[in-house]
Amino acid sequence: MSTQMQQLYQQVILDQSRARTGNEALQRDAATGPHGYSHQVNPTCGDEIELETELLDDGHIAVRWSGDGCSISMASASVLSELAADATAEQMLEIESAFHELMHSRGTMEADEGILGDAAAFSGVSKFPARIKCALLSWMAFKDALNQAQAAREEKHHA
Amino acid sequence: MSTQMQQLYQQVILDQSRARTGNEALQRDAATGPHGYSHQVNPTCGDEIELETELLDDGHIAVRWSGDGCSISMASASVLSELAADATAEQMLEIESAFHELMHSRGTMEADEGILGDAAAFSGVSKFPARIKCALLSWMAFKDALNQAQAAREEKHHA
Amino acid sequence: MFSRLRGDFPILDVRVGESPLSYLDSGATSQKPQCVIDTFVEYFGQRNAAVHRGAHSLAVEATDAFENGRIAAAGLVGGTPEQVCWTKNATEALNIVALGMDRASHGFGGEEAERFALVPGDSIVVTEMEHHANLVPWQQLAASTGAQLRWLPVTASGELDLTDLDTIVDETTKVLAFTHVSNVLGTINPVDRLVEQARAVGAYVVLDACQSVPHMPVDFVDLDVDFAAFSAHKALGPTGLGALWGKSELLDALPPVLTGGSMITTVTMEETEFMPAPQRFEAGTQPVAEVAAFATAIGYLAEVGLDNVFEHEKELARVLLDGIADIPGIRVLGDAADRIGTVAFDVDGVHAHDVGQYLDSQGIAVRVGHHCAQPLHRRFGVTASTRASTYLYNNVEDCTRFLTALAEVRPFFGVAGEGE
Amino acid sequence: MFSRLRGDFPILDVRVGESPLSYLDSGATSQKPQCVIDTFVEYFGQRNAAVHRGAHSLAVEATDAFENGRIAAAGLVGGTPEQVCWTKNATEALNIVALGMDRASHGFGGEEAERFALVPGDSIVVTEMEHHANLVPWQQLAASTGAQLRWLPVTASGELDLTDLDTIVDETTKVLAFTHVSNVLGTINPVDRLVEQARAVGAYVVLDACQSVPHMPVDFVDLDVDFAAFSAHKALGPTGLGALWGKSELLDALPPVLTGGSMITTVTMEETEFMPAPQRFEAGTQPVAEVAAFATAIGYLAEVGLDNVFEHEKELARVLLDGIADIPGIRVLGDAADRIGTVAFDVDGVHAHDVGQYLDSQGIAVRVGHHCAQPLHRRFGVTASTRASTYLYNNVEDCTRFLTALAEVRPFFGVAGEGE
Ligand SMILES: Cc1ncc(COP(=O)(O)O)c(C=O)c1O
Ligand SMILES: Cc1ncc(COP(=O)(O)O)c(C=O)c1O
Repeated sequence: MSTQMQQLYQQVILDQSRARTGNEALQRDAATGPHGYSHQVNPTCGDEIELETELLDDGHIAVRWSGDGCSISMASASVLSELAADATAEQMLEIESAFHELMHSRGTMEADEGILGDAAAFSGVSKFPARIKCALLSWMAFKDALNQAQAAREEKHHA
Repeated sequence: MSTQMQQLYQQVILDQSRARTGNEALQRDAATGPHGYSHQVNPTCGDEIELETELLDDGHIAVRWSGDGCSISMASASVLSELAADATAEQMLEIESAFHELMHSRGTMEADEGILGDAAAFSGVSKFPARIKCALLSWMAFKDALNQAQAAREEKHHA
Repeated sequence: MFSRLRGDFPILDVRVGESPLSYLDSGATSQKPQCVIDTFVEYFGQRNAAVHRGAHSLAVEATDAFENGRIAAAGLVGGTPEQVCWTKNATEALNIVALGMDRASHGFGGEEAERFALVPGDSIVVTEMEHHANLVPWQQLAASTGAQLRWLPVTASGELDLTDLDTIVDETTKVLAFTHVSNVLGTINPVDRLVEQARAVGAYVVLDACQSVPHMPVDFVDLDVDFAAFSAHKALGPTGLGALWGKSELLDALPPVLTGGSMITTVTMEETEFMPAPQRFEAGTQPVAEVAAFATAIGYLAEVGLDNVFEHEKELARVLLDGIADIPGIRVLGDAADRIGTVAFDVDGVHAHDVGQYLDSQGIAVRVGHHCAQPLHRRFGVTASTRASTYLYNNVEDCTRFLTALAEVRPFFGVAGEGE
Repeated sequence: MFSRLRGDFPILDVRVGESPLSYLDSGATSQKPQCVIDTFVEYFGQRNAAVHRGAHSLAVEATDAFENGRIAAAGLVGGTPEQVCWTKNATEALNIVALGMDRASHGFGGEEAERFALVPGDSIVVTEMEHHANLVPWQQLAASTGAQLRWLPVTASGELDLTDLDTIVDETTKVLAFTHVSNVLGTINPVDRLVEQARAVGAYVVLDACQSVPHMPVDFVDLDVDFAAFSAHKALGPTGLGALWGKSELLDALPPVLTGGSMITTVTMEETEFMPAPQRFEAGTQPVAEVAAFATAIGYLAEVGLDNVFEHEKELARVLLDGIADIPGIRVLGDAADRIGTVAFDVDGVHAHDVGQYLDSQGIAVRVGHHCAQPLHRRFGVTASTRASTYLYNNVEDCTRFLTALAEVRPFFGVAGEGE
C-alpha cells in the first residue's frame, strides 16, 4: 500500500464516508427557518448531492443532504455537516475558504487543523487532481445553499 | 533547369498553350448538328473550361471551347481540338482512354505516339500528381459533351 | 506474437509510482506503437504541407500521405476510399449525419436531400445502451424536427431486447442508430437482425462502430449499413481523428454541416456550391499528420490480423470474468456470450471512483464513472461503474495483477462482510 | 536570433530535387520546430490517456497536459483559459458561432440564447476579402434564417473600403464577421474602427484571427471582440487543432452544435443538459496530443517574442515587395502599408499554376490558386494568384532565391516582351 493512498484515505475519511452525518430527508419548503437548497453534479463521474441549509435561531446552521458518490465526496459532506453543528455562518465560510485553498494546493500546504478540524484529513486529496472535485462537491452545494438561506433571511427582515 | 521541368513543359505544350486551337465562341443551341456542352471546374486552382462538341456530317467532331487555366490545361484543350479535327468519335474515345491511362501512370508508361499524336507530349505530366487534373480537364469536358451529342443524334434518329 | 508486440508500445514501460503499468483502459483510448509515433516525426520532419492545394513538392507528398490514409481506412472497414470522410472524432461523424438530416429537414441540400428530411410523425430509433455520442445528437434532431425518439431496451444480461423490435422500428422510422459493440458491457449486437428490420421499413442505418473496428474484423459493405462512425485513437491511431463512412450515393446527397475552404467548387459573395464526398465534409485544414499516423496504425493492425486480435481479447475476457466471479461482492454488468474484452462491474459498498483509485495505486489503469452511458447505468441501477477493457498489447499478467488488486479493494475500504 | 532558430526546424534541411528548400507557404500551414515534434513522442510514449474522466495516473497527466494547453493559449491571445474552446481547425470554430446562432434562431438554447436569434430583416456583415471559412458559414446562416448577407468591399489597394461602413453595418446588423489579416493580400484590417461601429449598432463581432495570431502580438480582450478563431497549424502547432475564443457570458449562452460525450451534465433517454464553456463545445475525445504540442509551440513563440516575429516578417515583406517591383510583368495584389509578410501576385501571361511549378523546380514552395478567397480574386480580375508568405524561420536568402527564380518565369514560358 503506497503512503499516498494512506494519506488520501485517512481513517477519518473512511469512517465518515460510512457515518454520513447529515444524510437525512430534506425538508425543502417545510423547513421553518430561512433556508436554501442546492443540487450539484460532478459530470465526470456522475456523483451528485442535494443539500439544504437552514438558519437556526441560535445562530447555527442545520445541514441536511442526500447524495450518491465516492467515499471522498460522502465523507466530505459528512464532515461538513458535523462542522456546521458547531459553527456560525461566518466561521463556516472561513472554513470553506480554507478548505478550498487546501484542495487546490497540490499537496504543498499544511492543513490548519485549528480552522479545519476534521476537514484537515482531506489534505491528501489535493495531490489527486481528479479527486479534488469530489471533496469540494458538498462545499459548493453548501456555499450556494447558504447564500440562498441568507438572502431569504434578509427578505424576511425587510418584509 | 531540371530535366523533369523540361519533360513537363515540352515545346509542344508551350506552343499549344499559346495557339489555343478550338478556343472560339461557343454556338450552344445555334449549332446545327447534334451537339453537347460541358462545364468543368478544377476546384483546387479555379481553372475552368466550357467545351462543346458538334457531330459533323462527315463523321468528324467539331470542338469549340473557352476557358481559363494553366498552360497544361490550355495546351491540352488545344491538342484535343486538333486531334478531333482528324478523328472519328470512336478514335477520339480511344485516344481519351489512352490519355487517361497515361496520366495516371505516375511516369511509368511510354506514351504511344501512334495513338496519342501530340497528346503524347503530356507524358511528363504524369509525374506531377497535382497537374494531372489540369491535363484531364478538357478531356473530361469532351467526354461529357460528346456523350450528350451522341445522345442527341440518337434521339433525332428515333424522332 | 502477442507477447512480442508489447515491446512496440513504449508507454507500457512507464511505471506508476513503484508499480509497473497494466493499462486496461483501451475502451477509452488505445496506446500507440512506436511506428505510429515515428510517423509524426517523419511527417512533420520531412513532408509537412497543406494538402490538395499546392503545386509544390511538399504539398504533393503531404497530399499523397493524406489520400493514402483514406485508401488504408477503406482497406480496414470496406468500401472505396471516397466513402471515408475524415472527422475530428467519431462524435463529429455521428453529428454530421444527424445534423445533415436536420439541415435537410430545414430545406437545405435541394431535392437530393429530401430523402433525409424528418417531419412530426416520423421516428428515430436508438438503444438504451448507446454512448452519449450516439444518443444526444438524435435527441437534438428529434427536438429540431418534431420527430419522435424511441429506443430499444436492454435486458438484464446486457443485450438488446428485440421483443418489440417490429413495433419500435416501424413504418414511421427514418433512422435506426445503434452501437455495434457496447463500450460498457462489451456486448456485440446483432447487426444483421437490426439491418433487416430497418430495410423492411425503409429506415437508414447508422452504426456506431467505435468499439468494433479496433477489436474485430469489420466490413461495412458486408454489414450493409448506410453510415458508420469510428475513431482513430481507439485503434492504435492518434488523437484528433475519426471517420464517417457512408454509401456514396447518400454521402453525396447529405447536406454538409461545417462549411468553408476545400469543400467548395465555386463561391461568390451570394452563394456556394459544394463538392461531393468526401471533401464535402472536410472543411478547412485537415488532420493530415494524424491521417498519416493512422495509416501506419492500420498497417500494424493488418499485420497482426484483426481476427487474431479478436481471439486474443476473448481469451483475456474469459480470464477477467472467471477471476471476478471468484471475488465476493462484485457484480458484473451484463453477461452476453457474444462480447469483446470489456468488463464493467459494481463493487458492493465501494464507489467506482474509490475502486479506480485503489487499482491505480497498484499501477492498474481502469476507467470509472458512467463511461458516457448514463441511461445504461440507470438501467442497471447504478450511477457509475468500474470498467476494465483490453487490447492486443494486454496479456494474462495484466489480468492477474488486476484481479489480485481487485480482491483487495473491499477489505481496504472495510466493507468485506463476514466470512469473506 | 532569427538565423539561429532555423536549425530548430528539421524540414528546412529537406532538399527538393537538387535544390535546397525555401518554404514560403506558411500562410497555408507552418512548419514545426523539433520541440513540437518531440512533444508527440513524449506524450504518446509517456502519458497518453483519455482526459477528464479517469482516476488513474496517466489520465491525470493527460488531463494536465490538455488543460495546460488552454492556459498557454489564453497566455497567447488574452482572456482566461475557460474562454478557449478547442476545435479541429479555425473553420470549425467559425462554424460553431454561425451554426450556434442558427440553432438559437430555431429555438434551441432557451432564453439565454435568444440574443443570438436572427430573423428576416436582420443583417450579417462580412467583407469581400474573407477566406471561405468566414464567408460560407454566414451565407448558410443567412439562408437558414432569412437574414440578409452584406459585405464591405475592398479597394484597389487591397484595404477594406469603409466609405459606407455606417450604412452597411447598421441597426439591422446582428453580426459583423471579418478577418484580422487577409490571407491573400497580407493587409491588416483596422479592428478598432470596425468594433466601434459594431458596438454602436449592437452587433456581435467575430474575428477571423488565423493570419494574425501566428504573426503578431494579439490580445482579444484589448481588441474587444466577442468571438475569435485561429488554427494551431499556422502557428508552429500541429494539424488537427484550432480554437474558438469568446467572451464567457456569450460562450455559455451559445447553443452547442456538436453534441455527445464529455459536454453534458445529465443525460436521460429523453433529454440532456449541457456543461458551460469550454466543455460545451468539446464533444467527444479531444485532440489531446495536439493540444500538448501546441502548448510547446506557444512556449517557443513566446520565447522568440511575437513583436520580434512581426518586425522580422515586415522586413522580409519589404525585400519581397522591392524585389518584385524590379521584375517586369508582375502585378502585386494590394499594396496596403499595414501588412504582414504575405504577398500575392499575378504574372502577366503565365498562369499561377505554372509559376508555382517553375518555382518548385528551384526548391521554392509557394501557394497557387484562389487561396480559398474566390470573391477577392474576382475583385482583382483574376481566378488565381501566386502567393509567397513568410514566417519566423524565413530569411533574406529565401527571398532572394525566390526573386531570382521569379525573374526567370516569364522568359521560361516565352512571354517576356520586347526589351524586358
Ligand atoms: C484567414 C483565414 N481564415 C480561415 C482559415 C481556415 O483555417 P483552417 O483551415 O485551419 O480551418 C485560413 C487558413 O486556411 C485563413 O487563412
Ligand atoms: C461506443 C462509442 N461511441 C462513441 C464514442 C465517441 O468516440 P469519440 O470520443 O472518439 O468521439 C465512444 C468512445 O468514447 C464509444 O465507445
